Amino acid sequence: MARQISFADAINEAIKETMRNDENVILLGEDVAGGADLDHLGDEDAWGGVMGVTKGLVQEFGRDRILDTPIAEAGYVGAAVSAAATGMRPIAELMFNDFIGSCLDEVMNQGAKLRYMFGGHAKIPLVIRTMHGAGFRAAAQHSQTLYGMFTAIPGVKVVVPSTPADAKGLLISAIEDDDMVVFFEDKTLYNVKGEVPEGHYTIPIGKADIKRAGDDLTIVAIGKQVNTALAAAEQLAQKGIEAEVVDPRSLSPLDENTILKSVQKTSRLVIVDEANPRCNAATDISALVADKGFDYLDAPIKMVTAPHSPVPFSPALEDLYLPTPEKILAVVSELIDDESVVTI
Amino acid sequence: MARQISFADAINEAIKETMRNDENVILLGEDVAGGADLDHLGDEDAWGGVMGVTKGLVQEFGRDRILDTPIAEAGYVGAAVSAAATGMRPIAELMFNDFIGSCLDEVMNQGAKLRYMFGGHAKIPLVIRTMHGAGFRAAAQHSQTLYGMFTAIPGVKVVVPSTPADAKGLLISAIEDDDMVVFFEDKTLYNVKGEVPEGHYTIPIGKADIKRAGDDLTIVAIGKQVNTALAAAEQLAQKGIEAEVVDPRSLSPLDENTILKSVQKTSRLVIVDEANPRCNAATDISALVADKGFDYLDAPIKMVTAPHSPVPFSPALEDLYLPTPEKILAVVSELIDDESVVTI
Amino acid sequence: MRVSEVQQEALTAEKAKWMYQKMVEIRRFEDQVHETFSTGTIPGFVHLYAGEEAVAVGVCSHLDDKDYITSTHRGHGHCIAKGCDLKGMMAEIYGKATGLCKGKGGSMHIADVSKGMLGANGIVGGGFPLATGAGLSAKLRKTGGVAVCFFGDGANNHGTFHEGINQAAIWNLPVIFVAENNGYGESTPFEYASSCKSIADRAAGYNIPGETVDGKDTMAVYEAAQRAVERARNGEGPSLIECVTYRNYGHFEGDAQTYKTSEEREQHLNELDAIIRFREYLLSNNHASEDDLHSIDENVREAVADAVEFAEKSPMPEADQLTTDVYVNYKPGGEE
Amino acid sequence: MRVSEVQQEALTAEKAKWMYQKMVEIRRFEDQVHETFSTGTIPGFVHLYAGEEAVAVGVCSHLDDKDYITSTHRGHGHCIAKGCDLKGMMAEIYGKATGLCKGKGGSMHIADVSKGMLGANGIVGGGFPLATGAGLSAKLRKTGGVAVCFFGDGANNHGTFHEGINQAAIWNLPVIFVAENNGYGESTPFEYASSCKSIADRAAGYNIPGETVDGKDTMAVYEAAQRAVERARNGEGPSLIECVTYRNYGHFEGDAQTYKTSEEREQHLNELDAIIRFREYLLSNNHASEDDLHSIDENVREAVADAVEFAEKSPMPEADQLTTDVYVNYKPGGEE
Ligand SMILES: Cc1ncc(C[n+]2csc(CCOP(=O)(O)OP(=O)(O)O)c2C)c(N)n1
Ligand SMILES: Cc1ncc(C[n+]2csc(CCOP(=O)(O)OP(=O)(O)O)c2C)c(N)n1
Ligand SMILES: [Mg+2]
Ligand SMILES: [Mg+2]
Repeated sequence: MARQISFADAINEAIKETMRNDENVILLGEDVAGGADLDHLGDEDAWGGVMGVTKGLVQEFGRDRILDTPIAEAGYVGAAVSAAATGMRPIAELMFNDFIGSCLDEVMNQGAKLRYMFGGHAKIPLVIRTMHGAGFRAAAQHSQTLYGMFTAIPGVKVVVPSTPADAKGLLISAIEDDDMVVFFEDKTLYNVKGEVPEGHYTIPIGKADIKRAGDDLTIVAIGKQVNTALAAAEQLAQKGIEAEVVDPRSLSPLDENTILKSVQKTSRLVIVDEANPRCNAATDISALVADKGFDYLDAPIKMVTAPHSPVPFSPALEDLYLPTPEKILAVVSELIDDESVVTI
Repeated sequence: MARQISFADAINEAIKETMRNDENVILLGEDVAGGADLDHLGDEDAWGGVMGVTKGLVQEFGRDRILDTPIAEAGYVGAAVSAAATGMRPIAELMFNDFIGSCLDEVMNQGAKLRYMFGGHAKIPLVIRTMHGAGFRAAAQHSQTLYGMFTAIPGVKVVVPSTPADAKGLLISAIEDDDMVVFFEDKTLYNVKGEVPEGHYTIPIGKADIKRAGDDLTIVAIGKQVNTALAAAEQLAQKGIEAEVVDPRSLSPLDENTILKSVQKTSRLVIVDEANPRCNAATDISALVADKGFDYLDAPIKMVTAPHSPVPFSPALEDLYLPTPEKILAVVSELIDDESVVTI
Repeated sequence: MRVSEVQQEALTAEKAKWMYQKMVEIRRFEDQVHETFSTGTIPGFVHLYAGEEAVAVGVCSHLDDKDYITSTHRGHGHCIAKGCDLKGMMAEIYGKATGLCKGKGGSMHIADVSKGMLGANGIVGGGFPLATGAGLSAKLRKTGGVAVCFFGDGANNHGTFHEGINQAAIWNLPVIFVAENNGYGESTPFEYASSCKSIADRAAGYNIPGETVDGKDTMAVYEAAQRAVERARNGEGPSLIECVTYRNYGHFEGDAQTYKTSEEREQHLNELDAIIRFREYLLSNNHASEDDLHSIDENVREAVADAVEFAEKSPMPEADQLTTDVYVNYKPGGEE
Repeated sequence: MRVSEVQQEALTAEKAKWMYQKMVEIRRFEDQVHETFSTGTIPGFVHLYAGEEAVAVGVCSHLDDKDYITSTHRGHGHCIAKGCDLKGMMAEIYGKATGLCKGKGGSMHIADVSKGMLGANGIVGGGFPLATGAGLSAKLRKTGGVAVCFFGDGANNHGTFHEGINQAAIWNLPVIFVAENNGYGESTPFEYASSCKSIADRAAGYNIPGETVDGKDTMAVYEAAQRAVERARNGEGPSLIECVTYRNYGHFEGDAQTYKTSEEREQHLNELDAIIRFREYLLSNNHASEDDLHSIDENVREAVADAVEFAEKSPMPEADQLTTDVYVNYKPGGEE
């Protein structure tokens, strides 16, 4: 099985698989098809999403199930919540996670709480797909990484895949899940290719994946930062230091055991999260280990994150903004007394 | 100086002091005066805020400066952002912090980012006062504690006072500050009285306060949980364990030194935060200490928080939801090998 | 008189008595909660619907269980009109384990999805998108159902009003937006907060029908709702109905209501009262006799008393309920 | 001919030439960015204003530095019309330290508060509340200023449209809401996404004047804006003007524009073009000679070339700029 497809295509396939299996699955969002009601286009899509991720779906499933929406995030995300509560399985695309500013109520106060407030007499099988991350020169309002905000909200599950294969299997799980799942897609990963199985398969939400095994040090990295961590691990290996790279894949629920076991083995922990540094997933994982894994630790828990500032537009600044293998090596050198670790 | 006034009155005084000094200070929000345009009321307020905190202000400052708004949080919070950018010093009241769902964009993408996106050529001297916290039988949509969400956002300062005197001094600082400050008021503290100086005084934002000194253990507690921590400390003292209770008072900026110094002295840390447990202020402070204070620690860092569930309505459940002195004692007993610590 | 007319008239009398009963249930229920609240037995914020009965009942008399409604913080009336159980409601308001939401929701979140009641809502404006989604769901699943969004004059200025109605209009959804214009949002007058002269005026901006009716005239609401529900069921899309009404109590229990004048209160609580007027309508149209109505009144009184007793005697939720019902499926520490 | 009339005419010719210049600046600037973008020199998302010049210029010709505007993701035209420096703008689009925002904002966030330009905005609908607040500020500080909110047909369905306009209306603020209805929000037609027939129709729901003008007829925009700005300055409150227009390029650079038909593009880029039409208007009204216009064209060409050179030669921001300008005052580790 050597079929290589892109992260974007893997997501497209996941949606297709589930829509074929269950007619209650619908997709709605801004320009997810595009060109609605235009005679000269007919059933053809004009866009298939701003990045083309949902291209071709309207041709197969029609405009009743692939619904272009007005620019009204509260309107259609809220509609997706109650559609879910009344028997549908909607996938709502929030084009950029930054736009949660326009529909947080629908996610936090409605979707995430209805089941609890109704005493369990409702379920919300809703997936919100959303794009996040810096590195695209998209500036402060289109580059944030906000999974921490959602992880904080009870009633929401949070998934952040790092590879095409994980993206497909996790998205199918998310769509088939009976709870609300916010599914984060890093916009700089869309063109990255990888081996992806054909057909329907699932990856359980709440199961971390060890992307590289190692005994000397644990690096927990989220989303595309898994790649940064793997690059750092590669360089560390050349110095004889074997880092274990743990990809949590979902932040809520978080696979605590896999992380704790890894730290038990390595005694050292670095967390890489490209979000801003305060109250983020990195601090969450650090606090987990500082509590339940304290006795395993031989050194401080280090975090590599963005600084406490908005994402700058200028490429010169944005490149400094993100975590890099070098920044990881720099903190590793603080954990392991070996100056040679720092290559830059 | 033995004047005792309530937390609510302390806030009212802070607003009054600053409005008298600077005509650019205005207050806007839903029913902050109440009864707008009603002949039979004239300049009298009908409400003075849903809890009466701003009562009497409209009589002194008039309806041009104490502005009742429609129920349109994005509208008036966004208006406050640009009023601030163009020379005013607005105080916007977001009645319940839960309503951030209706105006997160104005806070996160506009207010917090304009200065940075404009290359420093703007400032946003805006205070958002908002009510938070459980224990009021107000159920899931009116009881959340969301300061962690704001702490995560660069460009926002976050203040959470625990006493009437702190509330007044910090609010005056916030209103006179040139940055956007979100000011959290615990609804269950409004009637609590304490000594409060008359007139104008400030407490710097970014300075923690040691509410009780002790050598054996550090308890960092936020907002009204300072009282829970002090009650626990009282009981611990009876067992001969002296807890130091640190009140950060602001979460952004966070007074890291005061916390680290206390842990250096005590070697043990418990953090009390009534927010939900994931990606919250407790994990943030834990991660700080697990990094910069690791060598001081003799034991795991413990957190006492709400569970990962919405706030229940039923009093029977809500009482179980919040941190209590007993819950603090229970985790302390894990840190200090003395079974007698647990009194319940 | 043709047979069909006889049948129709018979049906109407029955329905009319059902409507009267629901209105009295709401009034009695709310008066009871008001009394009990003052004794301190009921926790939290309580917003009473008394005075607005004609709206909930006039509208919901056209709906059945496959139809959805979204409600507001002032939701008891909508619940009762949509068929929620009085005992389960009262127990919920007391925070008891036997409540419709197991005590987890309380007054502001009473729901019964099996009856199509999608919950009272603590967020002003929260219902617009939800009603649209329920309408979309009914349309896609071809259930023949409609969705009704009840909202206040205050909510009419929230952004979700605009987004929800526009969306329902472009998708031609079976949704009816019912404004309960009771003159105030908390202590703020409609005239101050709203730039429109009437909420119905705003319908034109969405190219949907909008009309204003006397919301304390049960039959006026009934007839307007009938037109709108028929339109919706026939696939002709959404409508907006503004019902001009009044709340007999304050915004919530504890409100001194200084923004109201005593004249307006006096008038609304007496000559304009919807129940008094509907009672007269029923009698003068021979839909019911004094005896009929008297026995309804008595039955309702008893039913509400039973609900109180049920609520009082019911147990509080067990401690393990604190963290259940957050998810269908969630392993806090992850899989395995 | 009375003296005052002569003066008025002279003034008009001068203003008219200024308007022509600004329109050509926008067109040239955008065509240039389009070309350069295709070479890969310009990073990020770029949304070009070419084709809509009559709107920004027709409106801003009534404003000065004490007046505010809020803009959109498609902001270059508004910036130029409001007097932003071309060099500073181009450098910003290149992400250079000499940009109006030191390179931190980029195309979607160009701002110059000293000129009353409160920023392009990456959030659709973000401008409505901001314009209202600027209008409130102008009113309270008694500056005599007004605030203009430019927004697209897509933004007209966002909740902030409703909240912003309602608020401006009830507070009678000096705000002008200018819709740029270019027929599409991204690839979605106005007719699909909006339930209203025209955006101006929605003004009635706020009890404010609303009119639709040909947004590619510069004088039509000019005159409608004049009425609205005068109303605002006289304390008569907000207005809404819908300008029907067209964007010559795609939604952003890289858009294949399959949703457009070739006929409509053809027509808009030629016979309906605002600059061609305004040029003819100026010549036939003797506001300017062919020579005048030619030299404006040449000067603009040079100014834009200078801006490009300036941008290209400017340095990138220094590393320390990454974390400055977040706050006026912030000590990360707290006080002391
Ligand atoms: C988004 C939001 N903003 C503010 C509130 C606080 N609040 C609760 S009810 C209310 C007034 C609602 O007025 P209206 O819509 O007229 O309904 P009524 O109470 O008159 O039935 C307000 C402001 C809220 N619950 N949600
Ligand atoms: C709140 C929000 N939702 C969605 C987007 C993505 N987006 C950017 S521009 C745009 C279309 C805007 O259309 P319109 O208002 O007509 O302006 P135009 O591009 O035609 O000038 C969309 C959907 C956004 N930036 N912000
Ligand atoms: Mg009302
Ligand atoms: Mg457009």
